[in-house]
Amino acid sequence: MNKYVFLIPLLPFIGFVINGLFRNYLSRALVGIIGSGVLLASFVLSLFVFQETTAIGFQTQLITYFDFINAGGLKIPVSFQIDQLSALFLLVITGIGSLIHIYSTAYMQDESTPHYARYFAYLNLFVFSMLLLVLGSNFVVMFVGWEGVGLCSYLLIGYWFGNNNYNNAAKKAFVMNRIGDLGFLLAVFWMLQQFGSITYAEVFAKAASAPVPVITGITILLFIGAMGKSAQIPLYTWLPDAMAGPTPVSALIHAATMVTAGIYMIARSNVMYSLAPISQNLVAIIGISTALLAATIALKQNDIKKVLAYSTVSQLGLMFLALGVGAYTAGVFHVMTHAFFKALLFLGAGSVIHAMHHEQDIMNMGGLRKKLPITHLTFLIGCLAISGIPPFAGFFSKDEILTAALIKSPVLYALGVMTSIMTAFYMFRLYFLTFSGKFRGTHEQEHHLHESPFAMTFPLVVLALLSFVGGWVGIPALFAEDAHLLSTFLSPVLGTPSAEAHHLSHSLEWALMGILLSFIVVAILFTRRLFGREFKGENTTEGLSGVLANKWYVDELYNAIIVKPLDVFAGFLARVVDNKIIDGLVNGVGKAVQFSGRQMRFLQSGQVGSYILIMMISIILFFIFQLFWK
Amino acid sequence: MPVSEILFWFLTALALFSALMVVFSSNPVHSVLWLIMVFFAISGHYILMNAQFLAIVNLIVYAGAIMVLFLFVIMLMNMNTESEPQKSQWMKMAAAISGGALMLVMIAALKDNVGAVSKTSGEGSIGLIKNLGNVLFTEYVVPFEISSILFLSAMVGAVVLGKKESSKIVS
Amino acid sequence: MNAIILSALWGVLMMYAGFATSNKKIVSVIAVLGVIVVLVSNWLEFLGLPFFNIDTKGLLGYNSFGYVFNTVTHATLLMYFLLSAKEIEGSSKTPSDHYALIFFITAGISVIAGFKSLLMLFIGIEIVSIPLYVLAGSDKSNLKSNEAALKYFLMGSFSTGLLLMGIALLYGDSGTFYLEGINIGIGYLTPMKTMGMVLLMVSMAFKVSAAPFHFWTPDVYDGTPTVYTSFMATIVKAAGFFAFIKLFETAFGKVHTQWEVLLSVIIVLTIIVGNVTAVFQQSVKRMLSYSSIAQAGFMLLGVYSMNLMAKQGIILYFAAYGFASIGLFAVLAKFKDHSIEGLNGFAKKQPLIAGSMLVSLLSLTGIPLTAGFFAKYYMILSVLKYGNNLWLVIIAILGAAVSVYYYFRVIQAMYFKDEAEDKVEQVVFSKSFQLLMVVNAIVLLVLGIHPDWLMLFL
Amino acid sequence: MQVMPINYYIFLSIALFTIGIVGVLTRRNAIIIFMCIELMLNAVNVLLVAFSKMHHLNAYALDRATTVGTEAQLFVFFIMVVAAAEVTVGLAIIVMLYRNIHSVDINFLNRLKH
Amino acid sequence: MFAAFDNFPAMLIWLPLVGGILTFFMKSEKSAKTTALFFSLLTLGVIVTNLFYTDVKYQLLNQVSYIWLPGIGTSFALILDGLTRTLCLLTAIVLPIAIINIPSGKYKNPNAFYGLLMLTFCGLMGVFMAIDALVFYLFWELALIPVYFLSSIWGGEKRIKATFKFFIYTFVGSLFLLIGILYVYLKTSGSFSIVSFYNATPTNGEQAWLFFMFLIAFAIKMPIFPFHTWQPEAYEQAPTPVTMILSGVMVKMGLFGLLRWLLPMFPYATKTYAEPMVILIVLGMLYASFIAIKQDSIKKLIAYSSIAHIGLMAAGAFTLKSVAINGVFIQMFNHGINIVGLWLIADLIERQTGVSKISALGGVAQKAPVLSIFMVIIAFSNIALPLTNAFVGEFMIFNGLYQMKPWIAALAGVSIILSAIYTLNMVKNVFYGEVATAVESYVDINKVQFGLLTVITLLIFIFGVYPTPFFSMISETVGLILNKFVSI
Repeated sequence: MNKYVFLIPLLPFIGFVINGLFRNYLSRALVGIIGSGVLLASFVLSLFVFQETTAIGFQTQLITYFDFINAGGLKIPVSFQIDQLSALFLLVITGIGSLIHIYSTAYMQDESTPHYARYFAYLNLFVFSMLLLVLGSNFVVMFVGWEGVGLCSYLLIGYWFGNNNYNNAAKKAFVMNRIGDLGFLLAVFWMLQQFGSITYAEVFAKAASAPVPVITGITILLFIGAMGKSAQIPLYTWLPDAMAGPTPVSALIHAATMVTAGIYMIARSNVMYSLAPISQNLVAIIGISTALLAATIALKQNDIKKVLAYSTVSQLGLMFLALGVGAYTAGVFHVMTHAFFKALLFLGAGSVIHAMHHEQDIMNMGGLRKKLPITHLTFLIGCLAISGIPPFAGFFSKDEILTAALIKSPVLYALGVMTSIMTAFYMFRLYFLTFSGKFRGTHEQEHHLHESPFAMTFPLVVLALLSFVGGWVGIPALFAEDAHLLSTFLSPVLGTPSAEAHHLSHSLEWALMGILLSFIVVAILFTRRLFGREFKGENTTEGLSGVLANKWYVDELYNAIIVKPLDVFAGFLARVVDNKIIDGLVNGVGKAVQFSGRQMRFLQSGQVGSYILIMMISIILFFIFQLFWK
Repeated sequence: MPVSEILFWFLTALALFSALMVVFSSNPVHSVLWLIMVFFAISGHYILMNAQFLAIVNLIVYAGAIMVLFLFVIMLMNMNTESEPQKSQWMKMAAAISGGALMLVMIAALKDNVGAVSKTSGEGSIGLIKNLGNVLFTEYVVPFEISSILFLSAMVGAVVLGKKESSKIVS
Repeated sequence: MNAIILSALWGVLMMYAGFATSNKKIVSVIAVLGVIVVLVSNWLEFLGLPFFNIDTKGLLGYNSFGYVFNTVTHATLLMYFLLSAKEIEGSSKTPSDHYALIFFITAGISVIAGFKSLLMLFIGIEIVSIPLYVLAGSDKSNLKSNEAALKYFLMGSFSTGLLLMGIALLYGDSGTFYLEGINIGIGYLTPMKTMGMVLLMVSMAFKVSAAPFHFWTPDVYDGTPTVYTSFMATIVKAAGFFAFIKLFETAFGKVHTQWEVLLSVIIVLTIIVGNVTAVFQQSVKRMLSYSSIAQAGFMLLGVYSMNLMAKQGIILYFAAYGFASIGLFAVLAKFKDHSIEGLNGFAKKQPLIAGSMLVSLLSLTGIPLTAGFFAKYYMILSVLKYGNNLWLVIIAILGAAVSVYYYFRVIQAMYFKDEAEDKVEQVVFSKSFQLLMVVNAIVLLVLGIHPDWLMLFL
Repeated sequence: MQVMPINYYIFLSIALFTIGIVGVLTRRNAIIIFMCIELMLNAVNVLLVAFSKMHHLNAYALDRATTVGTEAQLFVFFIMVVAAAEVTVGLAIIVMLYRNIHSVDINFLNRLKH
Repeated sequence: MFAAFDNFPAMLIWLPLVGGILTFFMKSEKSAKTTALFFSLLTLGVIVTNLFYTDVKYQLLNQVSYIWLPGIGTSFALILDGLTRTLCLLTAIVLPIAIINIPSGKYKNPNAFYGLLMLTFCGLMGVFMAIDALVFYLFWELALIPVYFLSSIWGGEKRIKATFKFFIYTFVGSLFLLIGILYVYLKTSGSFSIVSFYNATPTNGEQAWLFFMFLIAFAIKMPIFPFHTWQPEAYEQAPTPVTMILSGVMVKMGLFGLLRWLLPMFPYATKTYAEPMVILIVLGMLYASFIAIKQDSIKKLIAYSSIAHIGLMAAGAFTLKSVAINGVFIQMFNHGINIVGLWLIADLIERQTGVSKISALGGVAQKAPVLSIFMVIIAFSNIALPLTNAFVGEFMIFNGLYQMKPWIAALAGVSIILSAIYTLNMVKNVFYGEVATAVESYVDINKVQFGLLTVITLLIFIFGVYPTPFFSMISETVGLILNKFVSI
């Protein structure tokens, strides 16, 4: 099998090359087939790989291809590492990737063929980079993929490059990622210096012997990278803007896969994090606060995609919380389930938008239940899943996270609970405003309302199923001992789930779970009353709601305290320092010479007398110097 | 005080006085005449130093030929009465000061200088035409000949400049 | 000796040629022949067959330095005659006289090339100067020329006075006029001798137009008819330098440390004044005269550090500077207006001549592969070798950097600017002149690629 | 045999020399200036002769037949020669100038500056 | 001279020279261009062939020394080693691109234009191959003169002033260089050969100032802050082919000088000043990057970004870390390729729209998708995205900086963020967005331009993905440079 692993990333790359170079010559159908076909192929391959890794006594496998850099004592091989974690991610990426490709074939119909091809090329390239990221056996290869996905998200956010807002969003995304990447890069250098290598195996092997401060520093730097990629405070603002891209892109990149790269990275280097409690706490705190903040903002958003975007941010926050409290499995678990239902939700939203002719404001929707039955049903499942209603996928992963949080500290737990309650609230607000009540849009919109084609509904159904059953791979010990297939599966990489989980008495767990669930149900019913059939519309202007609607004014804040000053500073350098001072100095020398030339000319008076006088004076000076000064 | 010494001081005084008059007399002709006086005084010094040859040459060449030439030119331009406009006052100042300074410096540097010159013809007679002639035409014949080039060029030069070529003046 | 006698004779010959024929061409041809004869004879003497055996009683005597210098002088003179014969002919009804004067001057230069006694130095300098006064005033109907002549004459004879005073003091101190006799160790350096030395330095500085004794230079060079300016600025100045370096090497070599400070002051002043003032000039002719001051500053570096490199460099510098300036002046002499703008768009009309001028200018700037580079190279090297005077070198190269400014203004005018529409003056250049200019450029390039072909005779 | 200190002569010649210089500086008439230069030359002459005698005296003490000192007097001779030549040319120049501007005032010579 | 064709270095000198001289005598533009192109491609062929003769046993083919001025101990000595190959290859790649890109009828009397280009080519080759200090200095100056004429005659409207500033600036620098060389020469046994220069060990005190004598010349050439102010104007005013050579190759003369002469000659001084130098240079990088953000002219933006990149390389050279030096080597090559690509695109845009103001452009991508794709690729290689060529070098250089001082690396790292900002700004405002009036009638690139850009893109990816052969080529030279520092 190993000798074929390279095909998994290569196939999407080939698809990218074909679609990219021959976009003007391929037929639309062919483009779609190639685009999705390569992905399906690598999905199949990934299945094989996964199936291999599930085998008993499976050993982590390194496949080295060639030396990327080998000079000056720096040796960086291009090599892949196959283990449970990467296998799982392979599966998620290729699987959901394929679904979204299929979905896109229909969703992007109204694009002209070359752009259609361009879209798929980008998408393939993205998958390629993502696969590189998870397959790499050292941090540099990971970094290559890391920046690659950043590039693709840049390209895809700015896919409709005619619109400058989109371009700005794209730029914002890339630059913010770059800030994180710098942290990543420095971490890489530090590891190189500390361990003399950046291969996972060696680094983790030597990590234990390294001084704790070093590990802490490295892990914090790595986490900064994760902040950028996974949209955590303070670098999260790019993700909502990134919704400028086509909806499937949002589903794939900005919900299911790319944004989870940060979680993958930390989970991958869990060994180091476990050695650095400080950075763990940092991760946890950042995670939970992000989750909370994003959730609050999501409460008041009216753009269907914005809501989902903020919910994504908040969910990512929860995942980091999990990682922070050391429940790596839970984090990865939530990544998986979240991938399912968030992709589902986005695609559903896409279907709605498709039906509404690119109308995204939920205030102009409503009562779509009848018009879009499948979408509605699947969307509902998604909502239930994300809200954590058993037995949907979200419930299990979230519950696991919260339990872990509780063990760490009740505060984290409480905040987590608040987050999930708010989650339920805004998700169902979204649901009700969209599907229930009566239609609030224009007439010809209403007239054109239609259920999406099969190519779009099929992925919805599949994902709905997954969001339904996806969680069952991680039945908590509470229900059945050793039913947590995922953790046992991942244990070789992430270690056995922390034993403290069993310190909580089952009764307590039951109680908490019950309370949480009741809260959530109450929230849902509350939203039903608010935004259900008798919804009159709301005003989101004054007071807290206004602040929330304006996202706590964070963007404005950043503009005021970072962007503007830097811009002014740059202007100052360009206009004053460079032009006036430095160049002025250089030209000043020339001017000085010319000036003194003009002055010296006056010595040349043309008068013999004065000439001779000067001669005499200098002779006298010479005499005095020669005779009396020495 | 022996005669020769008296003569020395007299000639010195005469030379310096006439020299000053050369500089300060406003009438060029007077300057010329005073200059001639200087030459006479200097010749006197030569004689005191028993350098007869030079004394004679000095009189003939300088006082005779050269000064007559000067006089001739001055007359030619009939400047005998016209008193030239004086230089600006500060220039005079500067001239006087720098001149004085130079003199001071030189004298200060050379004052403690031992060595002597015999006043009378008591000792060797190198100054006599015979001896000088010997040396000149034996050891110094080369410069003597070469100075002929000098004269030639001076002659040609004078001719070149003297010849009247074109009358129109370009300024 | 050959050179002196032959050039003197040829001077006389030229005088009579003037009577014999009124055809200026023939006169020029004779003159050129004369230079060649002198050149060859001087070379033969260097190779060891003098035509005349004269016992100079140790007053005159040539070493290889003197011979090579003499050769370079006459080579440049030959190029000078060839390039500006037309102007010399045009400068008067009877150019034969001017030729005669020039020959007398070269005789004087040959004297300078071999002086061993202050007497010969004095006579030599006078033989060079007096005809020059005449040449300066040779454009009699031109007031600027007259003025130049008078100024040059007055200040020249004034400096002669200083020179003589210096000589007298030296004699008083050491009782001899022979350079070797004067050259005794620091222990015997009396005030009188110091004073004489300073006075000699001053008068020499005057002759080579070094600041602060340079004031006559711009006025005189500007007033003198261009054709003679180029002669003064190159060949005569070279003679001055030769005298300077020889005098101070043989007469004051042992007390080098006593006068080097003074000289370095002069050098710095000269470089600064020359370069900085040249920057502002609008007329190419005046610019060149100031640049000649600047170049003098660079040559003085050779006097400052009188080691072998310095001598080689000086010789090379004479050649490089001489050929380059003569070429430029020769072109300039054909122009009525000497402003830099007058050269606008020159390269398009006269590519060949512009190219040769370009080479000359690059050489003056000191760009590699031209003679000027190695000239400067040797100067800097000799000073560095002499030691502990980096500041001097740095000032020198800063001066060179400034010189780029004014030399390249000419290049810019010739190559990058377009000719003014209202330009009336259209100068014609004969084929032979163009050819000679090219030859001139080639000489500069050859010396720039293989300087040792000139210097291996030292 | 009475002797006269050399310094007297030195001072005399320096005085003459300086007077000449002052003249050159103060006067505007080219001819006068020229004459002052001649004055300077003569100062030098005096000095040379004095020195020649001095050195002669020193040498004479050892050797009665010495000719030391001759060269200086000959030098003076040459100076006179040169002076004569100079005068010829100089006066020629002055006359030429006078022909053109009918003045010998050097302050008029200021067409050539900068 | 024909005897000189029996080895690579001589060929690399003579071919461009002969080509240049021939080109001068061409009558029509077509023949001139073809001649120049032919000879430059021939040279490229030679250097490429040479890549297969790197082994020690071909010593005689790669190193020659002709007698020139034995009197003063200089000889016309040339060598082809790792460093030289890198830069000669770069030069030989850049020049044909520059020549091919020239549209016909753009420059009047083209034979002179192409001739001078070839002479510059020759001069550059000489600079890179000389192992005799005097010869080095010679070519150092000679490479300058043709460029001076090229941009002064064929440049933009402010050409004379800008170029003159550039010329005087570099000339001053080279004069200091001359002093330095001569001083060291006096320290040797009267020989200019690089070996004797390496062995001439000035006292530490002398090194302290000699170091700067050399450094000024190189710093001005690169240029690094604060000696950079000549560059933007010069780039803006010079004709595009010249700008390509200036920014692609000539600035490398400075870095080359550092690596070939400065570092090995004054190990002590280098060690002493290394850290302050690096800090200064890094600050200069940030400075340039900040200024680049505010530029509205594409050319000036590229110029400042080039200053920043060059600064990074210079800093890398001063870290004296093997990894960084390796990085500098490859980055010298790659930066040349990238910036030539950038100029190519800037030229293509300006040629059609007539404007180079970013604010006046926009939406090119809608008119010229192909061009835009290339642009995006080159832009991202300019900001060192992985798998593009620049990443390799910069990664290694940053690594070296980190080994020197982590915080310096962090500081320098800010520049990669800034570079992303200004590059993407340019891409956004020029290629994306609504179509500006200037680009209404824009047509996409033709076959030739497509070919050129393809070549550049291929180089970008090849060196970005598999640089290993390159490293094996330079390893020996790097070792030689660093050997001088092991003792100290």
